[in-house]
Amino acid sequence: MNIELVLFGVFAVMTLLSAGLVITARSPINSAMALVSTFFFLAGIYVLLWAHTVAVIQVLVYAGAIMVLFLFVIMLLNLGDAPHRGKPTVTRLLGGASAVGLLAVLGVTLGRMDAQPARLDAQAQAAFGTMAAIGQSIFTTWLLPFEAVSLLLLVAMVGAVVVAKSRI
Amino acid sequence: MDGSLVEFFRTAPIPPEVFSPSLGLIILLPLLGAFVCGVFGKWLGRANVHLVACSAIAGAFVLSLLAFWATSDAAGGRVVSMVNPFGLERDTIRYAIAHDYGTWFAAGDFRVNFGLLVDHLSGILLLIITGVGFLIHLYSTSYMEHDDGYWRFFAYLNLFVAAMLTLVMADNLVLLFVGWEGVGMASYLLIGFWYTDSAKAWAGRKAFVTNRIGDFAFLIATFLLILTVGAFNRQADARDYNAAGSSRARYEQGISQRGPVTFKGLEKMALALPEGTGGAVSLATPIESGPLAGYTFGGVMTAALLLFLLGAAGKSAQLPLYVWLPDAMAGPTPVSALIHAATMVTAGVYLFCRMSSLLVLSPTAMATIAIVGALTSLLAALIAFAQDDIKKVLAYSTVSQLGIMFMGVGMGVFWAAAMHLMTHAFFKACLFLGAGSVMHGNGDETDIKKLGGLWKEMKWTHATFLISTLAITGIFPFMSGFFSKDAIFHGVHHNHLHGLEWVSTFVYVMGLLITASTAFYMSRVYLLTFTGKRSKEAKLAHAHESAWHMTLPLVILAFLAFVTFVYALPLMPRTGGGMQPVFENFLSPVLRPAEAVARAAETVHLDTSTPAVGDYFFAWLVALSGGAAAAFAYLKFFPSRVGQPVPAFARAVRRTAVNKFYVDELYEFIIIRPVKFTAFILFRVVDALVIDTVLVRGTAYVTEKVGLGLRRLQTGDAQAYAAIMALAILGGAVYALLQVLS
Amino acid sequence: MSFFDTHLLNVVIYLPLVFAALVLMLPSTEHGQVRTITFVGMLLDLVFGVWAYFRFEPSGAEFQMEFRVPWFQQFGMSYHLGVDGLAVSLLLLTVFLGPLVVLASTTYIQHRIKEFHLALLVLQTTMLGALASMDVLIFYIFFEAMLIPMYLMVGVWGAEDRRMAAVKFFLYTLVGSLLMLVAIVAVYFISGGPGVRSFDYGTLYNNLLAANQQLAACANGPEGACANLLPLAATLHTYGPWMFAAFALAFAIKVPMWPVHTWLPDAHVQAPVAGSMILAGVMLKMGTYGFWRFAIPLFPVAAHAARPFLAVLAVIGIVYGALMCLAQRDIKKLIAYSSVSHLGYCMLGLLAVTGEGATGSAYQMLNHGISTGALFLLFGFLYERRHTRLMSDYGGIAKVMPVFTAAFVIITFSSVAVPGTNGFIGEFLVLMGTFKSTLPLGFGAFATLGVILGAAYMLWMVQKVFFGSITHRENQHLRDMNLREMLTTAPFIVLVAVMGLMPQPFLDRIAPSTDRYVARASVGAPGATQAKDDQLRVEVMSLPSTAAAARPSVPAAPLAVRE
Amino acid sequence: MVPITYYLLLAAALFCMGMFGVLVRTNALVVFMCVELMLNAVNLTFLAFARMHGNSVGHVSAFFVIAVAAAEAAIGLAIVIAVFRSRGSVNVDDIRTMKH
Repeated sequence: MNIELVLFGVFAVMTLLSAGLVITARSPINSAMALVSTFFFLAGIYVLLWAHTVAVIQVLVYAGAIMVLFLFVIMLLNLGDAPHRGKPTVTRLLGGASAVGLLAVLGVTLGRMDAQPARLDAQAQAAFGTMAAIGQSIFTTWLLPFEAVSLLLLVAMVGAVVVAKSRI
Repeated sequence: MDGSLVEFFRTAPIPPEVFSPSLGLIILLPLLGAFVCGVFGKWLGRANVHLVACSAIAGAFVLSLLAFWATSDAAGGRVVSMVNPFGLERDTIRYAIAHDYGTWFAAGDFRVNFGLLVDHLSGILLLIITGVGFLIHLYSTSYMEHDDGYWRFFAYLNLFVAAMLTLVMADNLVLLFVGWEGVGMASYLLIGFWYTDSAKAWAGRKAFVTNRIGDFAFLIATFLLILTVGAFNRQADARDYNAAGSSRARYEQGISQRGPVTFKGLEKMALALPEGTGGAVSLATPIESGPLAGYTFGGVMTAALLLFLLGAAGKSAQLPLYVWLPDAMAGPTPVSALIHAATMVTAGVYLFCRMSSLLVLSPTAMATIAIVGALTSLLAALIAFAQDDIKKVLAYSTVSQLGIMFMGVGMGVFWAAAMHLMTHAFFKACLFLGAGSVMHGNGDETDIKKLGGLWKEMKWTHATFLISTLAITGIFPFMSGFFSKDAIFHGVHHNHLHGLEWVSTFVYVMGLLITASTAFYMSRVYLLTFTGKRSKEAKLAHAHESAWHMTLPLVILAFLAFVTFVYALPLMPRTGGGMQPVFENFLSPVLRPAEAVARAAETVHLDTSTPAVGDYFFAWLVALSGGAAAAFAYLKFFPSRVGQPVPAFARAVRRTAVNKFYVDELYEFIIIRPVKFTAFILFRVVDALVIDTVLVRGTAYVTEKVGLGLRRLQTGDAQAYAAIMALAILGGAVYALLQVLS
Repeated sequence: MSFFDTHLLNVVIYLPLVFAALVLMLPSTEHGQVRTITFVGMLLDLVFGVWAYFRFEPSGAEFQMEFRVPWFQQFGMSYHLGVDGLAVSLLLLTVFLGPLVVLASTTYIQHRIKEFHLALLVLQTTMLGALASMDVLIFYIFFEAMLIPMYLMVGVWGAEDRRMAAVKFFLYTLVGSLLMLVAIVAVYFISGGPGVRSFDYGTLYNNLLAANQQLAACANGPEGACANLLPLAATLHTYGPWMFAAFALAFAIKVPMWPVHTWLPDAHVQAPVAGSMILAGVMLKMGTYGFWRFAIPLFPVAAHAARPFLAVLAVIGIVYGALMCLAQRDIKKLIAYSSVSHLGYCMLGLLAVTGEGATGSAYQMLNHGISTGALFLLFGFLYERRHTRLMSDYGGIAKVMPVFTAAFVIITFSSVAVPGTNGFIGEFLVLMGTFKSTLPLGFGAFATLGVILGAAYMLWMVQKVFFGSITHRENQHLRDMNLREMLTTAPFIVLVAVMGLMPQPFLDRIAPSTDRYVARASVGAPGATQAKDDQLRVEVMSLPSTAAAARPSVPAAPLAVRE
Repeated sequence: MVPITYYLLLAAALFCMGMFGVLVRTNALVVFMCVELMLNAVNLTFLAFARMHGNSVGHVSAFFVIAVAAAEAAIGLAIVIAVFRSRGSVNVDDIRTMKH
């Protein structure tokens, strides 16, 4: 019963709770806020996984950039509460059921496996998940994908402008 | 007569071995004439066309004369003879010349050669075809003088002669078939010569298609014979070949060099087939292998011969296929004379004389032929009673005469049949040409009721017509027709088909009936046309006699129709004592194998007695009675009854006869209509509806509809698609899990 | 070893394509030049084709004038040309029709003239290629490529509802040939292991031969014979019938056999005169040629099993086609259905598997190409003058067009197989072969019925169109054939006579391949005297060794891993 | 030491919730957010495995995923705006023009 487990428990529960809020909240605003909190708690879990860098990026990019974008849009379109929760059509029921079913299956599967974190020596542990290490591999091994992604972002930017413009 | 003359006649001016390679010229000359007239005729002009056409035939006639002479060549007592390619070296064919121009076509182990053979039988026919043919060409030059299609006419006529000569000179069935169909084609063209009158064109087509029915049978029969020869070759043993005066080696060599359907080869097989030979193969032997396995040789032979009978019936206008000949009179009269009286229609008789040795193997077939001939002859005679169109009467009399020839062939009196063929060629050609002359002189009037009293105005025509009438009826003996016909009936009376004795009696009685009726209707035609006084409805007040081009042939033919009776007189010594008719003796080289087969197979008993004076007298009386009846009816009875009502039954009978007993209508209803109807139904239902609409378009339709149905799945609801994806993922996961668990 | 010793076939095949390139360069307004160039090209091709025909040694090897170079070797392909007796005869027929088709279209085709002649030239190349290719895949490529120009020809230059006809023709034929493609690939894979297997006809056949023989022994022999089959034989035992069915369907549609014939009347009726001539003259023969070359020899056992069925279809085709003709009002349709009947004879001759039958069938292919081609040609002339296909619109025109009538009647006689014309030889041989074959006598008898019906419908048509009195005023002033038309018709008439009276030179070239065909087809037959292997095996030239050394012929991975 | 399994279970739960939302909610924006949830679940899995093997390639992947998510959000939201302009609604039920 160590501190780490406790932290994990707290974060996990909070994550799930806020995620639940995301998918249940009537108004998009609430969902968005819940999503932000989800991201924060996830960032915490990342930290528990020794992924500091990603945790930071998560907070910066997701909670910072993306969610702000969402909120802007929501406000731009000023959507009030959804007047009605979508009527339960066959496809919706099926979809929901399959999601639940998938959860069950995954649960069973994962329940059968016992995976433990790797044991790392101090020096490796020190390097693990640091900005340096990630930057190292991104700019050497994964340089090409990285450039591709940067290109992708550019394209996305232009595309977003083009798609969303009323008229230029 | 003194020896030098005999010697002269027995020495061919051109020795056979020298002449035989040029036999082909006999065919080529008319063919060339046909080509020239047909292609350049228009530019050559009338006179040149006449010249080309007639000289072509004349040349053919001269060559035929030489060929004929060569076949009887016995210079220095050495009779002309050739080695039989199917027999042993010592076995020779006497009184015949032949030449093989090499392969026509060969495939697998089958081959056909351009092989020409002239013996006494085909020699006679050569002379008839080219001789009568020439006369008729000469006649036509005047008869067709007002027709613009003259060049077509002479081209067709030459083409016909060429085809007919091929038919006669062919030494194998397939080449014979070329002529066989060739004459059919030529007659199609000539019957439909005046094509602008569609009735005439239809008549041509009717003739061709009817003949095609015969040809269908002919082909199948040929194939059966080919198969039989093959089977014979597989099964026969040395004794069979011995009996045929051959050996396996020679026979197979002959087949590989000359083809399986050469007449000489078939003859050898016929000689080997009778039981008497004691060989492995006889009529009762079942065929072991091949498509015919299980049938006996005799059975197959009978079937083949019956099919040949159908073929011959088509060509020679016998039951059930005689219907085309009367309509064929639509053609120009010279055509009727040449094709539909003298030459083409006798092809069937020629065929059976050619294959006599096979024929005598099957009494059944012979009986059938004889009976068919008899029935046809009688039926035609009855129809002829009531016809008023002079050409129609002559046409039916032709059918009737052909029937008589078939009776002769069927009962095994081949020589008499051949002789009647010859005499008939003369007098019937003469009659037709006479009729043509009458029409020519009377503004194309053909109704004998509207003629009459021509004997003053058309002396030559009248005289020749009279002679020919006497010849055909036999009212005045010592005419060719009387003797040849009587020879047939005598043979018919005395020959016996084993197992079918009743046939000879039956056919004989029929024959007497036919004689009487022939005499009746021919006299009727003569009397109504030439005697009495000119009818009121005549187109022209005064008929004019035709030009010498037309009368000369008449005279020559009438003369021939008169003198040829000499051939029937028993003047020649028979081998083995007694005398035999000249013609029989003359044909004996050709018919000897048949006699040999008949003797060995004991299927037919061929009588060789010659008619006694009493028989002749009886026959004469019968003919006379018919003539007298006609004379009474048309000189006394009817003239005195003019204007009086005719009894109903008589009218009914007459109507039936006039309408040819409604045979055409019968065929129309039981064959032609059904076929056309079936075709129509098949086209509309099977082709258009079932196959094209239901199956083909149906496929397209179904495809389209299915596509339309599947489109419905495209709802555009993104969540639905996602849900389906999710389900798929779930399914995959579950499956994987189960795999892991188990 | 001159250029023509090795490349003659290439020249014959691709000469039209070269001229097509020339035509392509011409401005499309220069109609006269386009026509002339095309005509010259066809004429030149005719010269080379005739040369090839005479170079062919009847007594020589089965396939001659071979040309083979490596091509896509990793797929076991090679560019391989060569002709046997039948192929060279059909090749002669094709090049013979070439120039005449151009002449026939000079006034018939009035728009898109350049494109039309391009289509003609390309079509010529594809047909010749299909006939001469010794590699199954290349054959297939040409076989399919043939459809495209013909499709255009029907669809662009055809009569009123040409599109329907074109699409019908295209899809109909495509269905079969796609199945055939599947079968080709399948037989390629079963025919041997990696490295051995090949699309080359010779290799393919020889690889299957042993298995086929064993299979025949199994199918017809005692019970024990089926034990321990070769693996290949076992495969053939299971899948052979299906592959044969695929091939057979493809070719049966092309022939066309009853009941897959319904594309033919529409295509013929709608096609322009050139299209009809080529369609009847050459393309239909591709079906019979396919049976002769591929379907039957490759799967003798399955073929022998299916033989009675196919023979029944052929006989039905003969009689049925003839009956159809009696029900037609449309002249072109009548001629089309008569083709169904005639091709029925070809099929029957093939299926008789006798020397006479096969020879007759091959000869009948040539005859049909000439007589029916000529019929379409002549009717094309008439159609140009009157623009109607109904018999009832004619009648009595013999009066105004004597020469035309004469020509038409002569061709008619050839088509109803009057002795002395080419038609007789083929029909006679086919029928005799059928009678001699192991098929029951009834087949021959029924087939012979066609002789009667043939005369009935052809003469009926002639009667309706030419004889009688002129019934329509429009027909009163039809002009007779002009010089060009006579020149176009003359070769046909000459050939009718020549092939009827001197068939032997043609038969001599067909005969050797006939014997081989019969030997190969009767591998599947029980009682048949099995020919020696050296007659069965297909001897073809092997690839030049240099090329083989340059590239080892072991197939690359994608195909190798399949085993 | 927390067993990696827990993290994975958490990720699974998160993923399924996201999926549930995507399949059930009608508001396009919310659907988008659920997609983000799913992406995060995946990220979490990456990181968990990275930790499990002591190998930081998982981090790189997560990094890329975030980048792609950003792009996706940008475009997606742009589309939502465009749709809203044309139809005045962001309800997925109203956006089904791409049917037969």
